Amino acid sequence: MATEHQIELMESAARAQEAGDELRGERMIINMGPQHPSTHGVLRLVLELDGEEIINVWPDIGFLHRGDEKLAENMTWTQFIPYTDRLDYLAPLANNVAYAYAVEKLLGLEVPPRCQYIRVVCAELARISSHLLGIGTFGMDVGAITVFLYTFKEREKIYDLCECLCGARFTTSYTRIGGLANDMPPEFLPMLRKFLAELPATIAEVDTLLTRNKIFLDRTRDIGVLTKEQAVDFGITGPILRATGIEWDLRKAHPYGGYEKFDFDVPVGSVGDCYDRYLCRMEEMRQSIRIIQQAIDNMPGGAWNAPEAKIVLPEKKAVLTKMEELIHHFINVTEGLNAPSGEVYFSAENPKGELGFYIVSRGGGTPHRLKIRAPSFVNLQALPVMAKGHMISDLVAILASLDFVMGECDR
Amino acid sequence: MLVQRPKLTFWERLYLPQVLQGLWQTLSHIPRKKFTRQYPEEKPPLYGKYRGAPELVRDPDGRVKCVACQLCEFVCPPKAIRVVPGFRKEGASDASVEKEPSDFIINMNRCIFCGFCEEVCPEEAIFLLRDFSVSGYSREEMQFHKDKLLELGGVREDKIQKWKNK
Amino acid sequence: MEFVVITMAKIAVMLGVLLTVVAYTVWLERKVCAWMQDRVGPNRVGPFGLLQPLADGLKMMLKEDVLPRHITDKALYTLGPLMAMVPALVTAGAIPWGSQLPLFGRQIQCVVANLNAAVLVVFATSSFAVYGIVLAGWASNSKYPFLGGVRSSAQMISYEVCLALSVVPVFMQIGSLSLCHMVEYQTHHTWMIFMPWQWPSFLIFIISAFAETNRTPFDLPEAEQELVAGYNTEYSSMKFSMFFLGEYAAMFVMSAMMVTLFFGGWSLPFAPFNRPATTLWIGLAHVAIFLAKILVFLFLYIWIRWTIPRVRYDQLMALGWKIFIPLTIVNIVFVGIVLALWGGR
Amino acid sequence: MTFLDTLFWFLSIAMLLSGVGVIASRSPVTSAMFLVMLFVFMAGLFALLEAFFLAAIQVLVYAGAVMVLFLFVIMLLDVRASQQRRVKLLAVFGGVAVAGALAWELILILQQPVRPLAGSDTNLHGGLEAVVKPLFANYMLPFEVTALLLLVAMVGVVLLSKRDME
Repeated sequence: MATEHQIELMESAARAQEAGDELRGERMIINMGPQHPSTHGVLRLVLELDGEEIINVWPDIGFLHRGDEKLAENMTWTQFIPYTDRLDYLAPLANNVAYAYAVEKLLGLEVPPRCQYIRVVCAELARISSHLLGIGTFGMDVGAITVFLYTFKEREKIYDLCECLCGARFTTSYTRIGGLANDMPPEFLPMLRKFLAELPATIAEVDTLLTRNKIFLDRTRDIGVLTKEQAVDFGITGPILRATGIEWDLRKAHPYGGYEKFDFDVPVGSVGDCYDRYLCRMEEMRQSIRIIQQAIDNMPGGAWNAPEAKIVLPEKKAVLTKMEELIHHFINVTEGLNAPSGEVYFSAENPKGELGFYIVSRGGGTPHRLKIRAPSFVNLQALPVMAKGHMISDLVAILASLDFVMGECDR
Repeated sequence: MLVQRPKLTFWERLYLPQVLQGLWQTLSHIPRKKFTRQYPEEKPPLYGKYRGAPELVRDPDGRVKCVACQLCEFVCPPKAIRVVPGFRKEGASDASVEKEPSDFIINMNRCIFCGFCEEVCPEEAIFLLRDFSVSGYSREEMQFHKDKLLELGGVREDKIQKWKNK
Repeated sequence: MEFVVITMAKIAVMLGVLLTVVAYTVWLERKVCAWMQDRVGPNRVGPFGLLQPLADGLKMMLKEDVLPRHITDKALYTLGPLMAMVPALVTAGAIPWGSQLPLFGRQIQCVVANLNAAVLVVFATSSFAVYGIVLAGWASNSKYPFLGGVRSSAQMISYEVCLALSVVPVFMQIGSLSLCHMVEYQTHHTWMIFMPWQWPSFLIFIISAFAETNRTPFDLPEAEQELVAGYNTEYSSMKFSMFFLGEYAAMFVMSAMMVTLFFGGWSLPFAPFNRPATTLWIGLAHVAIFLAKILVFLFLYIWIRWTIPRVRYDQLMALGWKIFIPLTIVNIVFVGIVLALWGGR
Repeated sequence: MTFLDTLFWFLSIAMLLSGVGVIASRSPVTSAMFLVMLFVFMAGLFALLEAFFLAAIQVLVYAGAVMVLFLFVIMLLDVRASQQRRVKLLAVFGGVAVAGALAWELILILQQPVRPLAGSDTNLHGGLEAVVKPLFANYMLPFEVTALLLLVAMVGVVLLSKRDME
């Protein structure tokens, strides 16, 4: 990622080169974003064009920087949860889950199975929601606007589910350290079953409109190819990595949160172009349906919070009536849970890739340092390599297939 | 599991069959039931325990439940709440509670509706109720003071009645 | 003098009808796309949002006309939208809207200018629309509009050739360039679309027409995901709406050409709709039939737009030059052979 | 003066003014646009002569295709450089000489009595057949030779422009 100064340097270098050999035609430096319909947020790209062909791309990031990592140092572990909503704001539930597991790893805490299963449902719902948006905007960026509306219709139902589960559609803040904010409400499971029954129809609709459509294939096949080696070198994760043919899914590779109990496949591509990324996302949605189905069929009963009075807030009824719980409650909120000192790294397979939290704790209620490894940030690095030599129209397709979120990239 | 890249048949390579299928797909949507909601006339259904605007409640006796412990002020991640503690009136029926907020301000511009205040309140005095269209013309108007919050919150049933017998 | 008065009246009526239809095409576009996407579409202004075009027009007129400071050539900047809109309106004058209207004891032809080279006039006039886009792109003095303008001029020049060549077989069969003769021929024989050897011509014509009017899947000049809004990025207020009107008017004219060339114009293949009108009511019915047929094509335009993705610029040019132009020439030879063997005339 | 006369004078004067515009305007784009206007007015004159075919072709080929390509090239060039052109003495003399020769030629022609056209018996209305018949019947060979020549030129241009790519 280039700084302002570097971009200026590169611009002037390009101008000098341009003046050097006039016969090769004029190069054009064009700004794409931060306000552009297909940079999906506030990403600025400085493009060097020869006609419509892209000679160079310099992504300029940071327009959505809010200092989340610094903010974390000034609040308790629990208070940071709403901030994780705003990382990958297209899959807030998955971020909540990843953060909770990260802190629990620091604490050495195991959550009860019901909590694990609900968290699996959350993470997979978030995955479906994020991929629906990714595919919808992909369709829109190559010109098929109706696809976008069809997938958004389905996302709306996911938002209803989120609302039912945790009380908010977008900023869920659902998990707590050692558990969840609340148990599943009784009307949630029927709603979820209905949604799972309806979703394949929409996926099939998108299939009809895009998968075998020659125009779509022309726009995406062999566009923005990333080889296995390049992907590994850049540290790319998620569907983009898997589209290159590397079967690397943290849910399988380092199972966490009970994923080892579920039966699902990891889709991988063969070429690593935009089309493979699209296919991988489509298949991942189908696999997520399978996972959620298994989770709700085998949903364990019992507690949904770890029985740790010093970590999890006591039940409200007890707080209102018993002295000891009231004291715990106050200490827990004001001082935060007492974490041991140490360093842990936990990463989860988020819709966009590996979302990691590197926590440095010096004990006490707040993190000493919290580093977020955001998949969008890492994945976006590969853009210049992928875009070189393609046309502007291809760049749009590549951007859409990267499916990044600036909230997470800039943090 | 390798995702299959389709091999297009001769006809599919001529663009037409998929375009025709797509056309049929979109056409079949025309008579379908519309998904959108005509908002101001048609209110959205709110599922589950919806987290709307945070508001203060009274118990069935009309007593302000908040005891100004300031736990919500402490926990609020965006620091939207400010509690000005005060004392209850001498000799009043709820005088045993001792404290109450002399003012309670929620800056609705900052509130992120996370629900932490409700979660930590040891008195069940603040709730995120179902108001989702909080709006105003000025920043001042968006500072909700105690009276407004109490008015919005109304009366809430209290099964435990913690202070009844103290 | 009488000729001038009648022609003026015809022009006034034609423009009135044309602009109304164009305005409601915008409404139709919004409504149909909404239905296809499980939405409702405009429904606030008037019943079913029917007054929406009026509201839009009013809004456009009241909007501030922003003139960005980097625009140096204001005359050309203003000329752009005019050049985009006017040709489409002029073209409509060469197309027979109906047979004739017996009015005030006269037989009034339902065509503003009955030219014997009408088809060429249509192509010649509509080829002017490209100037609008090129000038807009250039005079905006800004990079995205410029790319849009360059794309569009290349696209329109390419597809004009296909468009003109693809209808040659139709004239070979009829032996006239007059659109009125076209319709007459089709009322006597059968519609061109029912003659299988004309199907390739029709297919190429309709696809080229999509490209010529810059509609999806060929809406590259204004591809909003790539070039923001292409050539009209810097435009606002009435100037912007002129581009809008121009696009829809061009759609209308192309639909009218398809109807006239291949679908029998104002006629239906049974009496009393297959011969020039004798009473006023039948004359008006002919106009209505013509407009109804056009509506079908406008619907097709909209329908396709909201279904399929957009092709890439180089793919579009390759399609035009490497596939369609050779195909049209082969098609001309093919139809020539068919007509020579079986005697089309 | 009849209606047609008025139209003739209007078109002629407008055409001449456009011609002046072509050489007088600073910006090449404006020049090109004046040239387009000139073509349109010229087509109008053809139409007055009831040569609709010629008029349509004039617009279609010159205004619709050739000038668009011109404009295309001008747009891609650096306009500022050509705006700062200076008047060269040689060019002025050459121009004046050519203009004088043209005027002299015109005067000579106009002094001749008006002769009927070669094929004046054919119906000139629309002029389509009048243009096409001689072209494909009497002058078939020159016509085809011209076509071949153009093709050769086109291939040559493609070859030349492709050369740097190797």
